[in-house]
Amino acid sequence: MNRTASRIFALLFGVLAVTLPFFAGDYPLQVARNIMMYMALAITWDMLLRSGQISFGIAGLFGIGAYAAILSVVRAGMPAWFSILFAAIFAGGVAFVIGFLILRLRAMYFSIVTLALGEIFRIIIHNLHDFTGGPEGVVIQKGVVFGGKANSLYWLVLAGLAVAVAASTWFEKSKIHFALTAIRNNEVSAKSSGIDIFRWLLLAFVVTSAIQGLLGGIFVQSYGFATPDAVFSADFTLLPLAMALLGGVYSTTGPIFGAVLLGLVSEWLKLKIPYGHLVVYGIIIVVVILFMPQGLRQLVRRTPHGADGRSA
Amino acid sequence: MIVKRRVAIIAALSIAAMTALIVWKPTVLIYGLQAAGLYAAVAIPMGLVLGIVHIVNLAHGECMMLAAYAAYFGCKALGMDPLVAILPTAIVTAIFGWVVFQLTIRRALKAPELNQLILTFGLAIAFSQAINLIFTSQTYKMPLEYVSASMDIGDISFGVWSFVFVAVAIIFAYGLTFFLTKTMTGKAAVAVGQNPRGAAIVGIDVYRTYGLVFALALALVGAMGALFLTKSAIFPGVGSPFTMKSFCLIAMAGIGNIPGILGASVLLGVAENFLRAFRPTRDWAEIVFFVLIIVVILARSLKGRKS
Amino acid sequence: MIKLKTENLTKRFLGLVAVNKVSFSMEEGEILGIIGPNGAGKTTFINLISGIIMPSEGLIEYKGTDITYMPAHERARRGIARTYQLIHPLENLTLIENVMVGSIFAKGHGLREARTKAEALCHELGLTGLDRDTSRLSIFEIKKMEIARALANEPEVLFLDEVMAGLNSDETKDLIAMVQRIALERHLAVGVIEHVMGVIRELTHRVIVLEAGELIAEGKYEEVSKNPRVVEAYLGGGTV
Amino acid sequence: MKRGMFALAVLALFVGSAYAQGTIKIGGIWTLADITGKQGSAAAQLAVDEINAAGGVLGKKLELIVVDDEGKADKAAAAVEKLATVDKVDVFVGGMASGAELGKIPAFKKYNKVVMATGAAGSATVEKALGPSPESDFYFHLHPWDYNQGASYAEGWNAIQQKYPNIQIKKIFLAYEEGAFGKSSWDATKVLFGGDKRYTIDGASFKSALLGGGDYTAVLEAAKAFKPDLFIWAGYDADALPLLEQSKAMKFSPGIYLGAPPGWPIDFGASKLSPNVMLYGMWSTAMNNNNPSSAKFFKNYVAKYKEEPATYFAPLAYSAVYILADGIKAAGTTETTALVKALEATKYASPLGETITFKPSNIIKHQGITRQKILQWQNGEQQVIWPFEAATAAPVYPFPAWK
Repeated sequence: MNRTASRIFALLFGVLAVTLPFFAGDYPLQVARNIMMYMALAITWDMLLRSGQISFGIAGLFGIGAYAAILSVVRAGMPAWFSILFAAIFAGGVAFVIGFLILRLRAMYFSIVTLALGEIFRIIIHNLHDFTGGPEGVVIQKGVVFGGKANSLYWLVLAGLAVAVAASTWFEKSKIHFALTAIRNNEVSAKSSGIDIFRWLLLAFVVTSAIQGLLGGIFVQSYGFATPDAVFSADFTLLPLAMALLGGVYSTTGPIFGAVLLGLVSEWLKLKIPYGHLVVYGIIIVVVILFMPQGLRQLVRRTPHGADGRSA
Repeated sequence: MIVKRRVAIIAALSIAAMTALIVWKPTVLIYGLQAAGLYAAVAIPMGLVLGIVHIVNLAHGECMMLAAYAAYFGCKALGMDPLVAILPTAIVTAIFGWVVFQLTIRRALKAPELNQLILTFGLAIAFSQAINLIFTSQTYKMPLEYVSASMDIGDISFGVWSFVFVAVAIIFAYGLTFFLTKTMTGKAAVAVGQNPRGAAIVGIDVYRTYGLVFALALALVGAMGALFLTKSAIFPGVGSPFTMKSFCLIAMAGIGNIPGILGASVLLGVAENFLRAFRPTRDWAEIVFFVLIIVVILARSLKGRKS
Repeated sequence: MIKLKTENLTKRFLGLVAVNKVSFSMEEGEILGIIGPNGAGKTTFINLISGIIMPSEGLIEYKGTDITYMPAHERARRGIARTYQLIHPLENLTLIENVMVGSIFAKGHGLREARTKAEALCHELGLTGLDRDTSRLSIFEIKKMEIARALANEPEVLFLDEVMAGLNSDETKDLIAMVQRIALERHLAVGVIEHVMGVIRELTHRVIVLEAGELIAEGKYEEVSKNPRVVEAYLGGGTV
Repeated sequence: MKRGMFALAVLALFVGSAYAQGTIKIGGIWTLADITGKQGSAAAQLAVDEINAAGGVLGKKLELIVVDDEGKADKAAAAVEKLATVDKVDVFVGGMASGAELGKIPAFKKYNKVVMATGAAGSATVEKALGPSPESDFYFHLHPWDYNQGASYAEGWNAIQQKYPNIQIKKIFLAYEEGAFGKSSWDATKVLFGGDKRYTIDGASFKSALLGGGDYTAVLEAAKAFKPDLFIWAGYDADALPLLEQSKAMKFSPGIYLGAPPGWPIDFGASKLSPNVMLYGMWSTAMNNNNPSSAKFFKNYVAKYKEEPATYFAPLAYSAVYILADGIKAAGTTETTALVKALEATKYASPLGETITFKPSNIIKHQGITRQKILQWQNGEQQVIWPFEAATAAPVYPFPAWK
């Protein structure tokens, strides 16, 4: 019953996402783009969380992807389309290398180190003025994909989201689900079941990082610029985290719920309360987390605490 | 034995390095220690909460910001010096901490750990934006004469006021250590932190202990807020960078190791100021903070695996 | 045929010797009891063999191959399986999914095949209600599930760390029969840590006795239990 | 003041549909949590009210609809889309941080409506992203670019040294905050003063207290070692007093001590350290004495909001609305081509003390203000020193050594 609810929801969501440009104006499309961007990040954060690893490094990898994309266009003349792919490959590659260093760490220490690495990336970009444009950033004068057309940019971000959802579903439906859940529950017994913990963590870390980088590439190609403050913004770490937690973790639908909630609430409040909407936004986060500790997904499913209600 | 010898070697090396610095670039050491004092004094209360209540308080810096605003307007209204406001601010923030704990954090303690993180993130937004709404983003600063107190050694002149943070950090660290190891309440708090279930079985009120620890931490934060006001301008976002820095310092020292925060702060403060003292490395001073944190955490994890 | 043997296996923690120069071997089809007072190093010994921790010195040989420093997951794939003293059900996975894990990763089966195999295993161990969450299982069911999960590795050597703890006498009897049948049918070498001597007497063919990390006696339970050193160790340790 | 804000909020909410037919709609985008955006939007609303009270434009009322950009590119883009498609505004006004402005530019280009920009000084990004004429002709950049600011300071210091021979500047040190604002100041300073043989320049960055820094010891050590005649710091209001206090503690007292933040902390003038500190800016309350436009703006702003405008973004946004209104009157329409043509003929005597016209800058065709002012804190108030035609006081020199 749970599965059917979830499927119906996924179907409705998919239909809505695909048909939106046919009936919605440019403003809802822009808002949807913003929400989908964070939604995709929230899903990737959740994917790694399924192994028990809490990353605070989303902004770092997003930023790396953004700069990889924009610098490959500006400095190397790469075509815009390819630069988005390059962003994914680059961020994935960086994650692969640092994964060897940091995936032995656990709990808070892993979180702190991902946070610190994100800051290190930002400072490096910030300080290499001649190559990266320094704190002022870089702009692409010509060659933004689609020349800023709302519909096309919407499709682009939707494609990024689709990659995240597809990867997340793959993680849920394949043996990766078993590996990550086992690692999260108990690493020692996971090992005894033949799970090579490091390998699966590295896979999850590289895949999620690559998608985060891809989204960074999509960001720069839709706005045509990158500055360290904009693309390494702590928002890219904290908001996806809040969305996933408010929606309900360890699933694809949870982060989607959470992103829709927070995204719409923040845009709506902004218009209703021009001065002071962020106060209400903060209070909403507090209230939701206090009264729905399992996230919004709690509303849709009946199974009590601790249960995941999924069967392969 | 081996461990002791290593400690001795490290101590000797650091003393040698410090001496060399005093002779070569005395200002690096002076400003490094001053910076370290501020880092540590802000981080220690967060370390206390993390060590015993086991929550990462993302609103830590915002709490200090609130305290600083309270102190500022208290001082303005009553014509007080911020130094006089330290104690009253501490009391007010302790009460505030108790209330916040009972109203919000307490309810989230049974939920998955990450909920507490996001709860305090929401609190941080609400706190800083509420202040922004009321007092705008404009900055306030107490004009105080004594913060420019100066000292000359040879041909260098430097400010001495910031050493007050060093003193406060030391008082916080050793005061807390004393409290946690020598007093009944403190020992009970440590016991609760180590084993909440066990503590509940022997009849300790776990939530009450958590609430008290949280209030105590906020009292220290409040005292720091008033003191911070002497040195810095205040604005709604003034606290938030301290949250991350404090979190990093605590991780570097190791959770539960409060005096270790002092050491971590000195290492970072001096290293940062060392890089700042030279033209080619000036702009890279900030990176050293994060690099050192990663190096220390990785080194400790490697060592942990070996033994 | 010898499946597993150790030579002078030693583990030191910060100067403390937890396992001291233990040499032993296990044969196909044999059920071996590992006994000793609390803190004697029994679990550490199994941890060393299954690769959860690495030894300080010595040698572990499995089917003629040196596996002393092989990673745990690799040993699991080659056929060394175990259960844990503290039960570790994988929450968020159902009963059947818990059992599938071993099959998927140790044997590399696909999800469908793993499920078929896991169903057969559960059936064999008398587990029903396979889509239940682990939070809804009884202790007995969890214990059986843990054994099933270990068996899903299709092991040749199996260690059971206090699987009988917390069970009532009927359940214990059931489980003893089950372990004996499994060992016989699959030609397993089984190592059993138990505190209840009745279980050891009934279940095992042979026992080794550890005390303070050292192997102090070896042989049939009836012989070993009369060994003066063993008696002294247990009296000193307080539990028999 | 609270009430004023509330009224503005309510206005922004409800007025929309009521007047839909007979109004000319102006879409305002600022970062409302920031004092610059808060007061900028308030000042723009003041201008709208004044114009409506005087009969409106082309027989229609003006209506200002404000949307927050939260200082973020994606929110800023959504703000443009909302104003353009939902509210169907005729023209845009606003802007402060370059980062948010960059998010708006693709959408601005899409709608090609006239934009009167009150902020965004970063030429390396914003001006580049706008691109050359004609694609950026809709964009009227009121605020000076970073290089305009630099050039006007170079001009100002030359003029001051000629007029006051006792002021001699050979060595200039710039302490710049490490973000985009400080870095672009440093770049402009290097180009403009560095090219001039009379000056030796040096600089070092620091992390502004606004962004989590606030330790000025290293940058002041570097400055002190350089022994500058002119010491400039480019940071934010949060840095103003702590930097001075630290300078005093370190006994660093250059001949001219100058700050270039976008705004100053509340009660800075009351500090004992503030006398004779110089500053770069655009507007000060002292200008009310010799500029009627400024006096009028100030009086009406205080009357409406019960607070003083604290940043020059308030008079700037106020001017932006007047310029737009005048342009629409002259063009007789809000249609872009005609309005652009009309705005090109703008001659507006602004409260900022200069008559605003639009001329080409390095890349775009419509640059408004190019000159900043050099001011000095005297007796708790900012006095204009240069340009001399707007001056309200003579400079006090040198900066007193710490006693």
